[in-house]
Amino acid sequence: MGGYGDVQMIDENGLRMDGRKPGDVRPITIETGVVPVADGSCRMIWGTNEVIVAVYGPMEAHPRKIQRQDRAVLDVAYNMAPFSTTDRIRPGFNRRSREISKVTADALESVVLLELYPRSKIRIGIEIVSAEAGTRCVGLTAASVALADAGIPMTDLVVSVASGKINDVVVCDLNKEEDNYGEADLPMGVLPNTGELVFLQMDGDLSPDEFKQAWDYNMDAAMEVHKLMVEALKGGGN
Amino acid sequence: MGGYGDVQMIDENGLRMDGRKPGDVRPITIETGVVPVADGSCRMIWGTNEVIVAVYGPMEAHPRKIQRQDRAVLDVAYNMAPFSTTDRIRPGFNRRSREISKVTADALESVVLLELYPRSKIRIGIEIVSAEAGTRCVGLTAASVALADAGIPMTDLVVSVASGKINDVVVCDLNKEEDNYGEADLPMGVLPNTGELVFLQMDGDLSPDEFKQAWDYNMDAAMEVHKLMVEALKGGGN
Amino acid sequence: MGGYGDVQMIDENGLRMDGRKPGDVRPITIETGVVPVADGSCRMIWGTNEVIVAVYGPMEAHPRKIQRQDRAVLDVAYNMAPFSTTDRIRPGFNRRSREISKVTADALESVVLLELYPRSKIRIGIEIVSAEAGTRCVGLTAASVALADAGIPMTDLVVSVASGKINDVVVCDLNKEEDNYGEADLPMGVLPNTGELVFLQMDGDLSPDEFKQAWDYNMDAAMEVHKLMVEALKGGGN
Amino acid sequence: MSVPLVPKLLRAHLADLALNDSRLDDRGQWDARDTKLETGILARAEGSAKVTMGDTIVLAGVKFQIMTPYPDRPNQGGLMCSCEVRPIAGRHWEAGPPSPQSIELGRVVDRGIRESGCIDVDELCIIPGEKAWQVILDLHAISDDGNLFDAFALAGIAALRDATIPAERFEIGEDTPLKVSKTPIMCSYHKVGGRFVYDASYREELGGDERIHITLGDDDHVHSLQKGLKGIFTAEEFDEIMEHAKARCAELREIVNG
Amino acid sequence: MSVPLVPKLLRAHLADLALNDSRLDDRGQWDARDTKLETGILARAEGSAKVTMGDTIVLAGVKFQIMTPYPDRPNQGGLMCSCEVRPIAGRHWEAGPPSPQSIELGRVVDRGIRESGCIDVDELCIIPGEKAWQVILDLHAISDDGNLFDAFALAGIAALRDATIPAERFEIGEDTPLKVSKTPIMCSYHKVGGRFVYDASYREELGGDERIHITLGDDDHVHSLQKGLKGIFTAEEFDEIMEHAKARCAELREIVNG
Amino acid sequence: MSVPLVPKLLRAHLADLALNDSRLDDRGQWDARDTKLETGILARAEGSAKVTMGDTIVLAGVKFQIMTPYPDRPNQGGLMCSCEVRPIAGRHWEAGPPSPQSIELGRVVDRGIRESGCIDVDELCIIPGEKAWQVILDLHAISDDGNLFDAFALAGIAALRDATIPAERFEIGEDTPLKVSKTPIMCSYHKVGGRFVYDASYREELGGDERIHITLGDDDHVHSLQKGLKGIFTAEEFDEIMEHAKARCAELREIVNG
Repeated sequence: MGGYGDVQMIDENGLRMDGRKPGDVRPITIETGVVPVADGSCRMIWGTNEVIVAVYGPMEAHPRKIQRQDRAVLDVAYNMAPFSTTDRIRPGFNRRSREISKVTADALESVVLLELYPRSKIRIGIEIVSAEAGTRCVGLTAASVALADAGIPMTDLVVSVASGKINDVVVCDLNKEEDNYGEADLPMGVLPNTGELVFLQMDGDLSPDEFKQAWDYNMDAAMEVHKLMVEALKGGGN
Repeated sequence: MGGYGDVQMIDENGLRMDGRKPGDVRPITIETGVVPVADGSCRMIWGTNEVIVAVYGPMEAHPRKIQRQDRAVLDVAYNMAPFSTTDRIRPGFNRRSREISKVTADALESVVLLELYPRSKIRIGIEIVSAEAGTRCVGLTAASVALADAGIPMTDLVVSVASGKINDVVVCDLNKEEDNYGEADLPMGVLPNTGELVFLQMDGDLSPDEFKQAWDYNMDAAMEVHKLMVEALKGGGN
Repeated sequence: MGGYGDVQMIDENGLRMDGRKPGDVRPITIETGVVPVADGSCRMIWGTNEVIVAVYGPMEAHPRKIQRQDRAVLDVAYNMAPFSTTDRIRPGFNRRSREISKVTADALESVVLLELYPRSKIRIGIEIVSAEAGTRCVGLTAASVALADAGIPMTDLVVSVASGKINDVVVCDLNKEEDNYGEADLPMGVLPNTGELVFLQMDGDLSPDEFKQAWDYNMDAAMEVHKLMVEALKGGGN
Repeated sequence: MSVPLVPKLLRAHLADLALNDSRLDDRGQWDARDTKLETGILARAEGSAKVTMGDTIVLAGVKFQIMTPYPDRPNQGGLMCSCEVRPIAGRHWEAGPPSPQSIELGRVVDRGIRESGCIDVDELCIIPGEKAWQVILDLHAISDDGNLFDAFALAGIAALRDATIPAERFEIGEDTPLKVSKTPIMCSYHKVGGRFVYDASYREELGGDERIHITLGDDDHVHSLQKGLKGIFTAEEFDEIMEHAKARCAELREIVNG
Repeated sequence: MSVPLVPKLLRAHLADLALNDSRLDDRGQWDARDTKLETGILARAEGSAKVTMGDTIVLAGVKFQIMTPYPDRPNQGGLMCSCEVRPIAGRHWEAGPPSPQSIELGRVVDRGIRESGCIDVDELCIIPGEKAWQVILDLHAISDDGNLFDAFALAGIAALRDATIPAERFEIGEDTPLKVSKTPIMCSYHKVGGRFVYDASYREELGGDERIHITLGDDDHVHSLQKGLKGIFTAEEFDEIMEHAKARCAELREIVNG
Repeated sequence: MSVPLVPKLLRAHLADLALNDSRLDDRGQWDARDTKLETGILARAEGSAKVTMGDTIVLAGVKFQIMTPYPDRPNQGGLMCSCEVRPIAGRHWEAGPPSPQSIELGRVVDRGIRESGCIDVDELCIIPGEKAWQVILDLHAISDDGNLFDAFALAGIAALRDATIPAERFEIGEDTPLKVSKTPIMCSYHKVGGRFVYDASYREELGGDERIHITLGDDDHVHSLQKGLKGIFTAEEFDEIMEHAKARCAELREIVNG
């Protein structure tokens, strides 16, 4: 969080610079089947984020030491393409990408019926080809759509949204400028059918009341995005 | 290719700076048995290039995952010694060396009777101890001599030569200055008994006619170098 | 060895800057059982060096390729904590640490009855949390105490001390300033029961006579330190 | 960290204990292990702390370096937080490149401290655009019996509060204490035997499921959250954890500030 | 890329098809798959392109950085071309350090573009000896059904032609289009079932032998060649390939220039 | 270097030979193999040497670079010594990152040369605080039949003595010979069959135990020592080795200086 509280990002009518109200989500487009050689795939455009996810498997887990006798393992590779940001990102090992890959795998393992595929592996490649803000949320959400597109059984989809704070106002789904100058960021991963959580992070500074507001925005937004995901999977998303 | 076309490298008599005619090859010396602990070896001095190659094997291929059930694998390690060039080369991983190792292995695998040695490995270490220009050609040529010195059965030797272009003139076997200022480089790996090819690269700019000329120079030079290789293997090369 | 002979480090009475006579060792404190989760451990404070060692095992050696059919392997990891020196040390691979880990393992393998535990591994973690001079000696000495604390059978303890030379005077157990400006450093690892050696290094410049003096200082100091080690292991060291 | 086979017997045992509202070491669900904090204990560090929580022991050391400020922030120094868990700390920690687990550990602790804004990086500037202090907080595990997260976070903020800027050694004025304006505290909760517990031991971590890390600052402000590992939790579970964290963080803050 | 066991049945089937002058997808020996090119499709790149060849899909993005010219070439900027094939692109691409295959892929595509001289690096100089533009072309595979080489090369030159120098963002004048004076095009041929075919699919690559990559510029000038993998070919085979390449490169150049 | 299974038969055979005061190649305990030194043999190096000891062959090459002196030593250049043993040198040397064995090899040879003070780093200064020469000594094994340590050390000091500072190429004055004021020489001893021998062959190393490396300078001054591998030795054994080293180092010093 940059924490530059002196940049004015909410106007006198309470609207944000892109015209949204505090609780609004950016425009979202979802398409499946975009990686022809994959078992399932999804392109999600969310604001000016563009994320492509491909799912391969279940397939043999090798090397054998990663195999689990009683369940499948998820192998998640989140990556930002070098041209996905204003300043080019050098390819190669990156602690941030490793950590996001791990929390994404943790979230998805909570819903995929892994015990149906002992000793096998399901690989999920997440490529951010254009990044705005909230790429980890878009990646996780798109990955659950791609898993469904691949026919992998899950207890629920996962919807991930981040709310935050700018100019001491809590707002939903930060865009790039808001993320740069914002004072807090609360990404959550929600199961829309039960309201339970599988993913939670937070950075910055939120009072107890602000925290409650951000939490509620995320829950409401998750339900809204969930509808688009279901539509896309029914074939209406393209 | 540097492409500095304004440096004059061919004189009024059509001779190059080192006195060669366009189609001439630099002086070459070949010696075998230079690495006493190896199964076969070769030192080739070509202009001021000096290359030492050692062959070990066939031996057990390990780790086991590199084994092939029906044939031997070639493990080629091309390397430029740190002191082999005007500016010192830092030891360690190097994409250029990896790529040259790979194309050299590809060329040699085309002639070695790999299927005689299932599950085994033949290791070829190529060390450039003094580099002028065309080290990949000298390395490949010397490696085929070292394989023969080790008694590894092959369908043919491989002779590799590079022609190029300087001052818009096509010439054979570029030396260091010609390589620095030249406009194209066409290295080829030829089987002298049939005229077939197992190695081909090219960089720079050649018109269709120039390309034909460079190709022909390489073919002629390969036949010439082949004679020296045969002599060295008969014991006359030292 | 810095070799700045012009800094005066021995006074007119032949005493060193910290008041020691040439043959004196710095104050030493030894404590065992300091890492509760380990099978054996030791904290040794030696001058302002502070070293913590933990021993784990014998335990299964994996990956299997490190196993030895007829004996245990010692896996020694010597490391300087980033905050252990005046200038911070970057974590990560470090040739000096690798080499010290290796010579420490070599020394300890000479006394541990490895053949009692075929196919197993004994792991020894050595962390320098505060470094003065002679950390490799302190680490090795503390490791032999930690092995004894873990009940691993050994033919003898190992005591390691370094003598050196400052202002052309041979002195025992260099401290930090002496090490910075000293002209030689002779660390040895001694078996106190027999006077035999399992570890020996040396850097700098010593005449044959100086070398003899440094050797003798080390032998005497080793016997002195040995008493403290035995006391600590009997429970009197804390 | 090598991947241990999930110990089914241990999981079953932990589930039994949970049914009886007990734990392996007889603690209650929200009870902490004995927690001790010492500062100023490392001879070469500019600030240091040692935290003992049961059989878990960690060290924190602060060092300073001179850095060139980033072009877009010419008036700011920096704070870097680095975590290492080496083979000394437990049978399950192998040497080698950082594992995903240790990367997460470092990043979560780092965020809790950094995001609280406890260090004013503007005050670290020496000459704008040219020179600034970089504060480096190194966290080092000595003995891992579980809950390294909280131990590292506690040792980290305490070491920062103990730190002195070594200006004399760098020949830029007099030594002064590092200003630390806030006291972020982390509390971690593991789902063990089907319910969340506070301050899990290593065996509870081994037989447990997801974990939640909460860093709170003054006035219960939230500075960082992290859910780790596979697992599903409800909003009600989270609320209960948060209530406990508010009380416990306040207690621990007293220890650091006192 | 993991090493697949050579699929003997696949090789036999491909040999049968070759005897009947056919291919797995019924194409003729020299037929290309359906090829589509889109440009300007990446929001954050300064130039971009997407190429679809059958089920093979790749992206190319151009970014600019400020570099200090090399001391021996004070008036020149630079062009860097980097290739990545990540686990998204196919079942056979594993995460990890670059494989020999992907290193060769990057270097061959890079050479084709660089050696053509299509970018005049002298024009990238801003202040001699001090500042110059570095053009970075990143090639990224989305779906690999074979012949990534040609797809990358086509997307690469198209993205360069689409690129704008972002001078305003760097506060050094107005944005201007990057000048690209030539249009190098690569055509790749794989020996499948004993004969060379154009634009091989992944299964043809898997059951094939050596491959030859040819990059031609304007007026059929040759800019780069590469023979890959084990295999022997004759001068006659090469001549036949070269003739096809001249015709096909001209067609593809129309698509890029158009 | 891969870890060979300890060859028990070889060890037994070596023990038998030791009992009869013999060795695999019939040498006596303190006998050296035939040792040859050539200098000035590498076309691109500024100084070079080749050492042959029986079937062991190594090359040494010296290069120079311009460095910025370290802030705390503004009047000094540098000496760097780097060792590589690549797959060419023997069946037991595999490609890959440096093994512990090769790291030790490099460091021991480096120390022997550096600690002797044979290069006066003050003389390498060009402009105090700005420019100095960095001397880089690269040691490269061609054929390893044992005792690479001594071969590297000998080739190293000989290459330094052969070196010319290439000032003209860097446009800072005239070429001058590098000043080398001392001639440190290393002798290595391996415990084979229960006793120490000089100049062990590869098979003796393979079936032997600990080794001791001694570097002596002029007037028998000791410059570096290293005991390698598992093993116990007595003070008496060390004294005997040291006496041999004094005589042998003097012989080899003659060869280098002559």
